[in-house]
Amino acid sequence: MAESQEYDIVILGAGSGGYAAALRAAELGMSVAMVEADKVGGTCLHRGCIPTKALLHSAEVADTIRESDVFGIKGTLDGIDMSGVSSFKDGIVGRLYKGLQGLVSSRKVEVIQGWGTLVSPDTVEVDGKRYTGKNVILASGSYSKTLPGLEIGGRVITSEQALELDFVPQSAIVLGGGVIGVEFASLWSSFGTEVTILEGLPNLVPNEDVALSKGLERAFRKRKIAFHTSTMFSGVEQDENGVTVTTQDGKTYQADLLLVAVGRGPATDGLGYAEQGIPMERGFVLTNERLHTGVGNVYAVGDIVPGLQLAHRGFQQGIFVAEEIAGLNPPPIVESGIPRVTYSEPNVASVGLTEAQAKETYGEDKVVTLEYNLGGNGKSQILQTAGFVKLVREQDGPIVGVHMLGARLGELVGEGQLIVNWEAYPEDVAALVHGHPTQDEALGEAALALAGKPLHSHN
Amino acid sequence: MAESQEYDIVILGAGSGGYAAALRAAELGMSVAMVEADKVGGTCLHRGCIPTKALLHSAEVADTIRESDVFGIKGTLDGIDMSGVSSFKDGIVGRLYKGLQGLVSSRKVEVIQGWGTLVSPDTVEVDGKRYTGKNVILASGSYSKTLPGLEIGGRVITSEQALELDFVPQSAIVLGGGVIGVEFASLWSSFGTEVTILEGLPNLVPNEDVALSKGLERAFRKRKIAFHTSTMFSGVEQDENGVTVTTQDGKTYQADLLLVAVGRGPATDGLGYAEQGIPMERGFVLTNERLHTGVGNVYAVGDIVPGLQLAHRGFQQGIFVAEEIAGLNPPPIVESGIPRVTYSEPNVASVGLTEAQAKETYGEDKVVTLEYNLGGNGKSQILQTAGFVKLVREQDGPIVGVHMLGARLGELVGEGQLIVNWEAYPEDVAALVHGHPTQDEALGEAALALAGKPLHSHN
Amino acid sequence: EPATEKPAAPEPARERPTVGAGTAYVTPLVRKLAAEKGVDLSTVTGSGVGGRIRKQDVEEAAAAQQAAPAPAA
Ligand SMILES: Cc1cc2nc3c(=O)[nH]c(=O)nc-3n(C[C@H](O)[C@H](O)[C@H](O)COP(=O)(O)OP(=O)(O)OC[C@H]3O[C@@H](n4cnc5c(N)ncnc54)[C@H](O)[C@@H]3O)c2cc1C
Ligand SMILES: Cc1cc2nc3c(=O)[nH]c(=O)nc-3n(C[C@H](O)[C@H](O)[C@H](O)COP(=O)(O)OP(=O)(O)OC[C@H]3O[C@@H](n4cnc5c(N)ncnc54)[C@H](O)[C@@H]3O)c2cc1C
Repeated sequence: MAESQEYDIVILGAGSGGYAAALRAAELGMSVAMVEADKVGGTCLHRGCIPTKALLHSAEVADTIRESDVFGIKGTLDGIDMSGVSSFKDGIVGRLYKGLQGLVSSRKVEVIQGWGTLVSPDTVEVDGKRYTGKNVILASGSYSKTLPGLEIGGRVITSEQALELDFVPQSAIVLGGGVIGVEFASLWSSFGTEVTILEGLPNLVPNEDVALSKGLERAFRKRKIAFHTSTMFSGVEQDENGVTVTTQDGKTYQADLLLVAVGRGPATDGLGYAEQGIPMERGFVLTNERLHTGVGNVYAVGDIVPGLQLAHRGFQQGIFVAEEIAGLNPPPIVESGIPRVTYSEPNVASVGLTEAQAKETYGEDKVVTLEYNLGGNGKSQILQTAGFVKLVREQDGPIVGVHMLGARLGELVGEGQLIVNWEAYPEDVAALVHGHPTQDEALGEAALALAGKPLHSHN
Repeated sequence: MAESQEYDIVILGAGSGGYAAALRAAELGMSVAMVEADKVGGTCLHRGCIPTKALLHSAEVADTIRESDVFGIKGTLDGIDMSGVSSFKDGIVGRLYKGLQGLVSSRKVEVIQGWGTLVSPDTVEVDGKRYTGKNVILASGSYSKTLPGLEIGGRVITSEQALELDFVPQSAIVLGGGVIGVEFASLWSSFGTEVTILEGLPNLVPNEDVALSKGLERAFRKRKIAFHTSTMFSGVEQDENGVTVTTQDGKTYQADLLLVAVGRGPATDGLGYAEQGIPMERGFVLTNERLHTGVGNVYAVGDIVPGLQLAHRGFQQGIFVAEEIAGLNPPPIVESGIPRVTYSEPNVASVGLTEAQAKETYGEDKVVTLEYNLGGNGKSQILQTAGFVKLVREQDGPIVGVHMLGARLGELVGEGQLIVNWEAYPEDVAALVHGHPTQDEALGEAALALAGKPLHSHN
Repeated sequence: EPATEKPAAPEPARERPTVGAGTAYVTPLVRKLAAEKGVDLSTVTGSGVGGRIRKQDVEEAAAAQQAAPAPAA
């Protein structure tokens, strides 16, 4: 029998979900071992949130220079230096990685480097060594999916390879108009790539309120980012000159590259979960609302748990489970209250229910919505961004959804998060006239209008 | 006797305070006459908030180009085209002005063009014609002050002239390190001007929490914006080559221009207020907390009422008075709950009590503060901005102050406003893990840390 | 004194915001907390500025309700 060490908690995977649980548990005085095969920080830090947002900022800088004339600034865009862009991105990731490592070690979390498998409901084995926990948290995260018959390789890439490109493609096809596809489409377009998005569903960012989807589509059309919705992939060929993608409607598309961005699958294969009786569905780990798997003291957090695949959801779930184990009895997380941001140009940001979801919940005629156009918002005019803030309320009830489109509006989702999760009424927000001239004011103006006292708007 | 027309409300001045009152009163079904000598929109729209923020955005564009290398983007700043900058600014103002005029006329507010004076507690006279109101709202706003013996003219200018400059000064002295001075210092410096700020008090933005003042000073030092605090103006000479300013410590400073930004005085002289018995102090109109002057049915709003001189305070007060007159009995406005933003690079933003004010209110040892450094915030790292979020709470009580320094953080003040005005506890905010990676997350992280459960921070 | 002797009255389906009309303003957080703890805000005396009901007031009222003899099951 292998040698074994005991902890209050053993965590499998050191991504957003895993490390947040570890940090919180350590704060609460528990001994924690965290098993990681690659790097602490996981997908988000090393090949997800952070590097994409670094590229998107470089893209914003390029756009700003290209459009500088409008603002009276004479500037010339001499080119995109992809090695410079990459070293900027890598520098950001590196600095945050260093900070995170320091944090993890300062909290005395033991990081076990290596590939772990669940060998019993309370034990993870790594390189023949066993780590036993009074509690186990599964946090093995996700990987870039592909479609049946669509092989990744060469000019057919996923986000991992897209982040490491050392050149700007002249043209690219993006398969999938969800968050990741749209973010790459946006940044490549800013870098000068001719982009075409293929999306099977009827809209881009199809999980969002349809007003946001339509708004983003309008904005992308203006940006000359081509997209074809309700369009099903059928096959791809590649040679040294490029890729040719065919779709089920018989059309073909050619480009330098094909980015496959059709979603993320749970990284749970071959980890022993099923063998230990953990309830699973299509690879995901099923839990109750307290993130317990129903087996022993095994919990799961992050992208392996069905729902929003977002880093801060992982953080929140990780913190929740640590507090649950510590007996703090935290209130369950309301999934719809987690904010969602697509960091494209323009940003798409939302929290709470879409109009359609609200109608399902409260009844067709028990929902009131309001759209405030950024045309009336001074700061947005200054930034030359179009878009809107849409509020969804229960009739005579609180605001249950905040939906926003426009440059930089992702930053406002925190205010939306308070509004929705604290169940504020339009009147509560309207009473607090927002700072002038901010974009944030648009949220205030929307609330004023929804409360029946529009200030800078025509309703 | 002059001919006279009757209204529910007569408003003197169509700036932020006046027009907000007019719009809200009209919504509530009242007949409104609004007297304006110049343009509807007042200081804020035509020579305040909006044009300065347009210039500050042009300045941001210039900075972005100058620093584009850092992000891997090859760009050249070829110059500042001040006529282009001005037409951008004028275009923004023009569009918003048109929108506001449309709004005012669509709500059937009668705009009386001309110079008004209060000739009795219920009557304003304009060009010999009298407009009588069941209620009167004084909203005549403010003007750029100067110091005794400091004459405006030529190379000695105030913000009005600074906004209309058709060239970038090579060097400028800014007298006054408050909001307006700091904003011009920031934007001129971005345009390439060598700037020196002279401030009589010990700190820049002296009304802010001292941590913000110190932080801004650090940032300005890095930007090579010179400033001398605790430095009293004594005199200025000008000739065709420039200005020479002397200070009371015997030093002299030379530059192309002197911008006098020593505050704004109430525009109340010669308007008949004092004659009608309106209580006044140093030119300001005194009111109770319901903005009533104590005379007849005369109210006052905006910059003529002692307190924060901010456009959205004017909006909020205007709405308040309209609702008060309509008998809606609105809750009084809490002045400290009004957000404050200085739109310099970096932004300074705050709402609620400073640490010092909180200690005065709750006792030296009954206040807990927390500073979260933007060094731990991914998005701020990407933007390459330094700064912090400082929270002030009553011990075991709610968050009573939010103070922020950093690029773009002005946009977060709306969330701060909800937190402070809704008396949220750190735990209330901490429970809602913020969107990753946003700057807004820094506010969430600060709350997590203050609630005793730091995530990405070392306390 | 908090009205601890009051029998549990049927809760209103949802507290409505009480802006204006002379009633003390209740923040969303207080409203939500009161709903969670089953505290009837009309029975709570606010200790905040202008009689504003604070979180502590709701918590005290909830504690007092708990301490009160449980109604016959
Ligand atoms: C391109 C891209 C952009 C994104 N942008 C955003 C964004 O802007 N905002 C946002 O909120 N989310 C974003 N996401 C999603 C976000 O990255 C994920 O939601 C988040 O990383 C999930 O965290 P996790 O802890 O569940 O898993 P992961 O971060 O995937 O971490 C799992 C960790 O477990 C390790 N592991 C797995 N199996 C084993 C094993 N058997 N033994 C040892 N170690 C193992 C892995 O090496 C990995 O480090 C993005 C994702 C991608 C791909
Ligand atoms: C450079 C600068 C930048 C600023 N930036 C900001 C900012 O970013 N954010 C912010 O919140 N605030 C800002 N302010 C402050 C803001 O502009 C004022 O707080 C706001 O305009 C005050 O509104 P008001 O209605 O009281 O007065 P005003 O806007 O001054 O309006 C008063 C109006 O009354 C008219 N009037 C006066 N007397 C008479 C009379 N006798 N007859 C007829 N008409 C009359 C005037 O013509 C004027 O139109 C800035 C100010 C300046 C100068």
